Amino acid sequence: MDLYSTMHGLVSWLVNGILGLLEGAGMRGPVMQLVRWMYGALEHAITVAVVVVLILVIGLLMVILMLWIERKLIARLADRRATMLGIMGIGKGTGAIQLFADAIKLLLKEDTTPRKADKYIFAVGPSILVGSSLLVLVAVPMSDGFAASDLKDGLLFAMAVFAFAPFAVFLSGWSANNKYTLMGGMRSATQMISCEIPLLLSIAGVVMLAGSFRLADIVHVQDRTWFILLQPVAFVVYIVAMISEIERIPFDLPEAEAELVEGWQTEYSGMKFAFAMMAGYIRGYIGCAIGVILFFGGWSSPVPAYTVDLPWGGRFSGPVPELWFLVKVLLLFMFLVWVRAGLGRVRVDQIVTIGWKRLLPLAMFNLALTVALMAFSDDIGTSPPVAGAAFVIPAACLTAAFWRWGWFR
Amino acid sequence: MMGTAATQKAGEENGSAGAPPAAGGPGGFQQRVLGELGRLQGTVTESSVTGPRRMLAKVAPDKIVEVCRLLRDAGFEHLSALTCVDYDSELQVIYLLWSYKDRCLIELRAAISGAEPKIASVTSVWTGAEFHEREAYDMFGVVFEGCPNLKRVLLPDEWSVFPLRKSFKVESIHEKRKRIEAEKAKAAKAAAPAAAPASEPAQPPKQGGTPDGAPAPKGGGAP
Amino acid sequence: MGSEGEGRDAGARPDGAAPDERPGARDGPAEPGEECVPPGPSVILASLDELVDGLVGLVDWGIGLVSVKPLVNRIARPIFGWSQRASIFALHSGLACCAMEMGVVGMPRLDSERLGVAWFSSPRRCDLFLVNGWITKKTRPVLMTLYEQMPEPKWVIAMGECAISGGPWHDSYNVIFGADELLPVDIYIPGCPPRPEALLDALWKLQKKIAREGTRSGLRLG
Amino acid sequence: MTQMWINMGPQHPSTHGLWDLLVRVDGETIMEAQTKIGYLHRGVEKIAENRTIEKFLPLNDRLCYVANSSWTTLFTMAVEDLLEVTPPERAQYIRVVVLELQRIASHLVWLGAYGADMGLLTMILWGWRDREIILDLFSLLTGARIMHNFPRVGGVRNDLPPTFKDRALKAMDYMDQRIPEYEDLCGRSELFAMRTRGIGVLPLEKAISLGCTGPMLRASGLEQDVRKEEPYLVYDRLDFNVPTGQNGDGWDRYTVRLEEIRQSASLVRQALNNMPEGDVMAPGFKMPKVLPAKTIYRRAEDPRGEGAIYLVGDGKTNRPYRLKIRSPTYVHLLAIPFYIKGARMSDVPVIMGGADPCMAEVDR
Repeated sequence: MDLYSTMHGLVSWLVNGILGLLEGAGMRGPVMQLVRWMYGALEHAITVAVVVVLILVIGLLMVILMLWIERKLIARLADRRATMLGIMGIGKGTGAIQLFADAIKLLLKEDTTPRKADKYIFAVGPSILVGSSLLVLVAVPMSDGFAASDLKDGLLFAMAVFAFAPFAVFLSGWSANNKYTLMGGMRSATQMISCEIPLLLSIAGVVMLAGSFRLADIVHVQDRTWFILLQPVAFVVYIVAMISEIERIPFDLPEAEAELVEGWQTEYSGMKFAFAMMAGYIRGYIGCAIGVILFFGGWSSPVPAYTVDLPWGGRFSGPVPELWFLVKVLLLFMFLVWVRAGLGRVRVDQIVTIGWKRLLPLAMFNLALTVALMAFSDDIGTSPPVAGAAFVIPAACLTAAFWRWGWFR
Repeated sequence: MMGTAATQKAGEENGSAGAPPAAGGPGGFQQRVLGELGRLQGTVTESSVTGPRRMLAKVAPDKIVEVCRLLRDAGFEHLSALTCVDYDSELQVIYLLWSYKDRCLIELRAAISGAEPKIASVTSVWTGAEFHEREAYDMFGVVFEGCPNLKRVLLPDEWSVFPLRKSFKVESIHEKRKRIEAEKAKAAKAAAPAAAPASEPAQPPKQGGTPDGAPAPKGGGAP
Repeated sequence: MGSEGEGRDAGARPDGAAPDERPGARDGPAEPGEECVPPGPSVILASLDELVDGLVGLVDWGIGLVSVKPLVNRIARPIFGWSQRASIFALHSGLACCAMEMGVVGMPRLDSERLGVAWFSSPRRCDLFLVNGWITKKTRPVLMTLYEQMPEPKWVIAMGECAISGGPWHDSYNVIFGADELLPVDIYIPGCPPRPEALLDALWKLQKKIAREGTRSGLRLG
Repeated sequence: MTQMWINMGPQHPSTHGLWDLLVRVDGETIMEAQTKIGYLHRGVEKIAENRTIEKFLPLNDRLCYVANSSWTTLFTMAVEDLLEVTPPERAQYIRVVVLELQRIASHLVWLGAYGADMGLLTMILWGWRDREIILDLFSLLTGARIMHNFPRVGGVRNDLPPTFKDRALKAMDYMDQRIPEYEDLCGRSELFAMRTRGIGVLPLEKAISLGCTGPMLRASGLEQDVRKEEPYLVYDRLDFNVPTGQNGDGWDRYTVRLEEIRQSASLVRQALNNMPEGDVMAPGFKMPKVLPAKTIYRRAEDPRGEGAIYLVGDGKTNRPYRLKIRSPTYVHLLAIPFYIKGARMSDVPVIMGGADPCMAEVDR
């Protein structure tokens, strides 16, 4: 199902229908030619705009769903039932619309700016954060056709823009003229530097196996063996670096409640705080989406293709790829929530140690093994068990040896 | 009137199972300590054993640091508490030392004058003494010479009142209410009936011992 | 566009500590003598503020002209009231024993989040301030700073006897008799300490009070 | 990086109460610290001089809001020494049960707060959820959750309700199942060890000279417990061991307190199992009109350390002439600046939490 062509058909049917009606009503003058000419010129732009808006809406709905899952799951892990806000009233529902209540209320809150703060950077900080995250949201396809932009080097673009957010955190933390936010901003910069390179190196292994940066190609290569089987070490490095990139609990230092009150968000109230919180979850969605595409075979589904003819004569065919993609993203996100419930927070120097002395060598070692693997087996696609064995066994033994030597401590 | 020999406490164990090493409590250790204190005739008066684990000694205030150092080397490593008791005739500074090995407590009393209380600080013997001395200064106004940062610890710094002295009276909420009514009644009676009634709002709650140290009204502490 | 909260003395510490009176201690990073706000191109940007305020005024005038404002209010009021009721953010600040019972309300047995009450530690995003202990003269500036730093639609609950009237410390020289000498209190919870269920009931009553009186918009749209 | 003073408090998620640790920070490392307390100072010692003994008893529960009955029991023991009264055997056993349940509840609050300091939010939820079981026992025995007002001079207020014994034994078995779960979440987790080993190290001789007691001193290696040194109530008839650590860092404070929960659970079982019959108040005892002119210094093992009361009777009225409360946490909080130098910014909450602050007891 190619989103662009469907939307193009829909838009042109709609616009021509309206123009036809108007012409039918006798408005044939030069104005109508001008409108038709303009539509002719802007046809492509309007369709792209509609597609982008649709992808954003789906992305943000996913973010809202993830926020709800996080609050409920982390409460359940501690024997607690979180929000029970329902349509019928407070406490009479499943809490799905709690986020809308929070958002509307935060819309109303008074928006305070500290007196000696740098007013403009303070106001712009969260919007840069959300802007860069939404930019990446658009670049991640949900299935073959269903994407706003399917760039030839989509992964490169996504990673480049994704790494921009810690600057926004640093800027807003520094501009709020408060010691806690200053330290929060500093920590976010340190964390980004130490965990960005292992993240990219772990992705390099996958890209070499797939042979292209295009996200859709990466998924097509994986239709028989998911890359997590071929690249387990890369997956471990990816997950740890991604958690530190989207600043979740084990590496939660820029927003550490225990020592920095609320880290870099301490001075934000009202809508700016809502932006800061939402940006965290948009980046969570993107991290999980890219993780699913790289390691869990994107939108390929174990269910063989099937067709069902519906009672009213229609025909429904095959597993819906977008659905499988979103389900996998939610499962990976639940893993992150489970990690958040189980682990505490590390110190800044420990993040740097993990980033440079543990993740980076592991990623380099994984890259070397991938090169060796590709050099020997001419076409990995045909013999997954051999490729898997040739790769996984040495990786597992060496990781166990590192563990025995207490290398991770 | 202090320090009458306490009778044997029934609940107190003496030779029961799991007794400390020295049979019959730290008797031997106490005799040794009494011997050493006896030698310092000039400074230590009335040292006695007031219970299976309790000892008492009165010390001259100017020799307090030597006595404390001697006792610490004898085995009293733990300074449990350092506090003051404000008797009408004098202000007693109490040192309570506990010995971990021989499980015995000694109470040193140094009597100083209530008017201008001054005594040497024992922070050179225990670093932890600084905390108790700061609190004693905060509550009683005893100046410990040599204490590293003798500042108020519990009360705001700008207070000039030492609350635990007997001379400082506190006015409870009931007395304040009675006093305010009395003033209002007097103001209403004093204001001529034709003039506008005294609309001055009730005087803000006058707290005994306010920061500016105004002498508390003689409401008496008894509720 | 919200006003900048210019009048608010928000330069004080967000964590609510009394301003630092030690000699030589300065708020903010200690570069000697360098004013924290970089000298931006104030000439141009200042006019940006006026531009923005002008636009807001224009839109307001337009809405007023078309007299659609009462209609908008009638639709928006219940929605804003519902959202404020359904998600009250309470400040995680414990003074004394009632703080233990306040803590229990956030825990698994009596989960306050079922009512939508989440506990946050920065006053900037809370709308409920729980005074749960005796207030001493040293705590007074701390509480006032915290209350001032909370954004506009905010409510205060005085929990326990000490917050209502000084409680068992009625003849203490250092205790302030009641939170209502400092802050406008909305709900009083008697008890020393009140049971956690009493605090849940107070949260429920606060939601009814918001429903009754409606929320106040903090944005001062005029 | 320029050095600056940062306030960790007074309203701060890591302080569990209202106190302030001013920290001079160079980048992330701590150069110097100052403790600022007194935010909850209500002058209990001055109030005690206006109250008779019975009137002051309920205020004793409010001395420390996490371990309430341990301070009331201490005060009643001090007054019993002053008046030379001995509570009957059964009352002493009931007091031991209440003290040990109070220790478990206090350590659970500490464990929760300690976990929350390092981001382990599940720990505080689990810790407080299990504390509810202990509070149910207290409301069954004394009618109130935390402010029990249960001990009296000469015994305890009422006897054990009939269902109390097996509910308490069931609760102790529940605790024994829970402790391995805490160890899974904290003890065996690599992250917890990374955040607590070698943090806030307090060497033994410095701990002694600073006056630290209780779990802080035991973590530094000295096996010191008032229940063993100066046995009071019936502790000499119950056998329990005193856990100690090696190098006095955050990790040892965690292991010492977790082991103490186990010991307290076994102590409650022993006390409940061999509790004699009999009445719970000293027969025929009436509070005298005048307190004898004596001074008493009574020490007891508070969950936080050596709590003690110095009581002076003046022979003229039935009000204490002077009541000095020795609070263990007062010493621990003021001692923090002596061993925090060199720690990092993220370790400060762990060190502050290690001292287990209960502010009502510190500020009195």
